[in-house]
This record gives sequence, C-alpha cells and structure tokens, in this order.
Amino acid sequence: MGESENNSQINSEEISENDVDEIVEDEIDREHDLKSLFEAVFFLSNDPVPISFFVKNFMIDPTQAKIIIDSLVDEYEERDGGIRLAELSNGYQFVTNARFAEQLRHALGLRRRESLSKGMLETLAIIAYKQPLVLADVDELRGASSRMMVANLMKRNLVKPVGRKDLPGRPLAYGTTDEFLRYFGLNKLSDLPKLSEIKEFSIESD
Amino acid sequence: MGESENNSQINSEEISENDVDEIVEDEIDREHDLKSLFEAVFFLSNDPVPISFFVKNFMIDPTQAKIIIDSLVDEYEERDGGIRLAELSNGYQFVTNARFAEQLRHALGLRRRESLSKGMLETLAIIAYKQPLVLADVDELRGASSRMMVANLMKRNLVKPVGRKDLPGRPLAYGTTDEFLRYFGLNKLSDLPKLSEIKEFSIESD
Amino acid sequence: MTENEIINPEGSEKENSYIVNIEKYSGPLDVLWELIKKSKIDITEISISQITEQYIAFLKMMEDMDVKVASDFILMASELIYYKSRALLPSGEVEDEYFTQPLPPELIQKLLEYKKYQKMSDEFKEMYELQNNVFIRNNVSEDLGEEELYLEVSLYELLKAFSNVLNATVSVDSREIVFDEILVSDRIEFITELLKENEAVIFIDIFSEKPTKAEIIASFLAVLEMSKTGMIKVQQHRVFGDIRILRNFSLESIDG
Repeated sequence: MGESENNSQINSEEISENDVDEIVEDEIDREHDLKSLFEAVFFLSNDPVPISFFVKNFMIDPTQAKIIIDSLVDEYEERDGGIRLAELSNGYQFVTNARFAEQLRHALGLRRRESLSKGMLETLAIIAYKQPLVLADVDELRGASSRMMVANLMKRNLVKPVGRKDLPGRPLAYGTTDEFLRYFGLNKLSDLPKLSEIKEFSIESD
Repeated sequence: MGESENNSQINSEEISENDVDEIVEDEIDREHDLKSLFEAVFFLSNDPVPISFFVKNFMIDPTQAKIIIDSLVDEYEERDGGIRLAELSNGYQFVTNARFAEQLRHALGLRRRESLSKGMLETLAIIAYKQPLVLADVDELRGASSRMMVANLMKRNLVKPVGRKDLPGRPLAYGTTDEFLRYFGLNKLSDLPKLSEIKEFSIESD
Repeated sequence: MTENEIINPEGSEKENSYIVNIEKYSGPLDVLWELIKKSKIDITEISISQITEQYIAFLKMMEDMDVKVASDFILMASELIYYKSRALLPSGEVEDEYFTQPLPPELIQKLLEYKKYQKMSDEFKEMYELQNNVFIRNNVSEDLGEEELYLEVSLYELLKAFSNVLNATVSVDSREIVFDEILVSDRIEFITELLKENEAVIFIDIFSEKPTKAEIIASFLAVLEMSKTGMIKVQQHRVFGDIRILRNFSLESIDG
C-alpha cells in the first residue's frame, strides 16, 4: 500500500516542466504537419476539396480540420501573394489572385470564359433559386421559351437534369451543377445572394 | 558638419525625405507584386518555368528575376509547409514536400477511386442501356478493348455478370447492380433518362 | 435616349441601334418592363391600353426593320390584347370616360416575379466576371502517377457518355441471352396470368414491390420473348410515356 502511494507521488513529481514543454511542442509540430499536408492536398487537387476528405483520410475531426483550413486561408490572405485558398463549391481550392488576371492571361495564353447572354443568366438564376424545376416552369417565369437557354447552359455544364417530376410525362427537372458553384465563386447553394423582393408598387429607375 | 550641409542642399533640390520614402515604398510594392505574379505563374504551370519566361513576358532583367525567384524559394523553404519551389534542370516548379509523399499517395489514390474514369463511364453507360450484353459488344461499341474497364467496374460493384449468352463459348453477359442504381440515385432501371430526352438538346461530345 | 428608340418608331435615324435593341432583350417580359419603366409611372397606374399599344408599336417597328421576332413576342402581344379586351368589356359599373384600366393583377404579378430574377441575373453576371479572373491549377495526371483523368459522375453524364458511343450503334440482340431459363419462364407464366385477367397491364406492374435484380432482368427478358413470339404487344403512351403490355392471344387457346 505504502509503496504504491509512494510510486504515484514519484510519478507526479517526474512530470517536469521540460516534459510539458515537449508535449506542447509535439502538439504544435503535429498541427504544423497537418497544415502542411492539407496544403499539399489542396495544391495537387484540380477540384475543391471538402472538409470531409480530410476527416476521412487523415483521421481528424471536422472541427479540427476546419480550424487548420481556416488558418491556411488566413495565412494566404495575409500574405496577399499570387495565390489564395478560396472557399468554393463545397470545398476549398487554391486559386490565383484576381488582380493578376490580365497579366496571367497574357503570359500564359489563358482564355477568358465566354460570357453568358442575358437570357442565359436569367434562366440560370431561375434554375438556381427554384431548383429542381421543369422546363415549363422556367418558360412561365421568363415569359419565353427557354429550351435553347437550358441547352446552352447544359453545354456549359452549369445546369443538369437532376431527376423527374411527378407530372404527366414525368418531365426532367433541372438543377445547377458543382461547376456552377465554382464558376460563380460559391461554396454551397445557400451562399447564393438572397433573392430580394421587388417592391410591389414602385419601379426603381435603375 | 559639411555633410549635413550637403544634405540640406539636396533636400532643397526638391527631393524631400517623404518623396524618398514613397519611392522606396513603391519599389517594395512593385517587388511584392512581381513576386506574387511569379508565384501565380509557378502555381498554374505544370512544367518547370525558366527565368527566360519571366524576362520575356514581364519585361524584367534576368538578374532581378533571379532575385525574386530566390526570395520565393527561400520563403517556401523557411515555411517548411506542404509545397516548395524547387529548382529543376530547366527552371523552377512548385512541388509537394517529399515528406508527405506516402500520405498523399494514399489519400489522393483513394479519392480517385471514388469517381470514374472516362473510359469506365463510357463502358458503364453502354452496359446500363444495353444490358445484358457480352464483352465483345462493349468492345465493338467503344471501339476499344473494355476488359479492364469491366473488371474495374466489377471491383466497384457497379456491374456484374447476369448470365451467359448462347454464343460460341457461352460468354458471360453483364448488367448493372443495385449499387449502380444507388450511385446514380435511381429507384429502378427504367428511371434512366431516355436517349430521346437528351437528343432533344442535341448534346455535342465536347 | 433608349426611350425614344423604343417608344417613338419615327426616330429612324438610328437604325442600327434598333437592331441592337432587340438583341438586348431576353424576352417579351423584358421588353414590357422596359416600356413600363420608360413611361415613368407606377406599375399599378399604367393602363393596359397604353402598354398594349406601345408593345404592338414595338413589334411593328421590328417588323418594319426586318428584324425577326421570336414567336414568344407575338404570343405576348395576343396576351396583352386579351387583357385589354377583357378590361374594355362593360362591367356594369359607372364608367368614367377618363378612367384608364390598369394592368391586370396577374400580369403585374408576373412582371414583378420576373423582375426579381432579372435583378438576380445582374448579380450573377458580376459574380461570374469576378470568378473569370481567378485561375485554378490543372494538374496533369502524370503528377499523380495514375492512368486517367477522373470525372465526377452524374446520371446525366452517364447518359451523355452513352449517346456519344451510340453514334456507331451496333444493336445488340438481347434475345440471344439464355439467362436462368427457369426464372424467365416463371415470369412469362406470371405475365400470362396477369393478362388473362386484364387486357393490358402497365409495364411496372409486372414487377413485385421490391423486385430482385434477377427478377427485373428476367421480367425484361420475358417481355422481349413474349413480344417476339407474338403473345403480347408493347406500346408506349405518347403523352404519359408509360409502357403498356397488351394481351395478344385469345383466352381459349391458352386455356385449351
């Protein structure tokens, strides 16, 4: 009895300040390592990487993963260098700093994405906010046939059929793609700007 | 004393201390900008970028370009993070830190297996719409041997043998699995979009 | 400036800008909204007659200039004329000669709803342009040391892949298959029984609540086999798209 008590006393005395320092240091090292590993993953990935990827592959809990990613985002933001870690399409992805767009386009021969026509943007906005919806709904809202618009948006991989509606003929219902989120700098659909009501009885002279 | 007199003389010649500060600041800004621009170029390039590239595209002399690149190399070296700017025989290139090689191979290898290659996708589509069919039919439609694709799809549990055809050698016929339906969010095979529905939109294979 | 271009067809010295104008509009509602805006009156105060006339003048102008106008625009014209005629019908109440009939509420609702999305599309344009200025890395596959570039897959892509390879279609004769003959003959028997009771059955009704894979395939094969031998006819409804299996045998011959 007496002996074992002694032992525990000795043990507690043996955790020196040095040991504590070491443990803290180990923790810091581990975090730095994870941060570096995450950075390498982002660098190698062509697509936005979701937090779940890190959770699954590196046995880390989502909160911790988020903290590490946030610190990476902040670090690149503060540096204000050539690349940034952006929150995009359900994940995070390294992108170049927008202020070098012109020079990069010129030097690397990067092409500008074709701009979208007014009708395509309208159609896309309707689909984005009202998805899933069928072609007839889009037509109704726009007061015009939208078949060509939807076809063009599909060609650009911005919208896609996402299912069928339980209506006569089981028509295809459309929704937006991950590519849409990426092209519009969104992380998830709920990040869409809020659909503002137009004041009922007045027209702003915009 | 004579020195300070000299100084004041220079000052009176319109270059104030403030101006000097501003010029120095401008110079620092410019260097930071160039460094960031270079960083973006390295980031976007899949091949080593030689100094001559920067000389040619950004009107900068080779010595200055080298200084900027060196400072980038140093910065990433000191950070000891997930990526480094490495000097290779024919230029500089961002590479991942070698110490994460194993983890990256493992994690990104897994990730890739989650989605399907183009060839696998084609093969799967043929089997889904034309099932049950034998390997030779798939080969014929794709104009390429599909044995490996089918093997991979079977490993993923998306297709499986569903019987044998009454042909010489009684070859196995393949069809899709329940897992296939789940993967694509279908309740039943007849929920597959009809070809005619897509043809309406005349999709080009771009 | 644009005001004159639309409302005043006589402003003909700027022919080119008219043509640009029709391209500027994404549809009839867009034009309508623009016309209302030009009148600088509250949407609830503008009269249906006024807007109809302006809209028709707009179409007329396009016609005069040989600008091809999509049928949607014509459709809207007839819709407006309908609203107008409805508004002009005597309602029995005392009518003020100078009272102008406002836009019908359903049209106002339509316009406001449309405007909401049009406003959003302006915001979308900005977001798109902003994103047009950032670039992402495009790792080549060798970097990662694996065979191919991989794609995230949706059902739609699956179909696209299929329609791509289908160009060189060589039809596969499914009837060649000998798949678990017992099961197929079971299914044939089952379908036959169904058809003895009903002249026609809906295709999905030949499956049980939760069919096994084997059952699905066997059922398909059974239907194919039966249509080959002429026991059934298979039809697809033109509008609703569902497939019906029709009895094509006489009940006596089966019983006997």
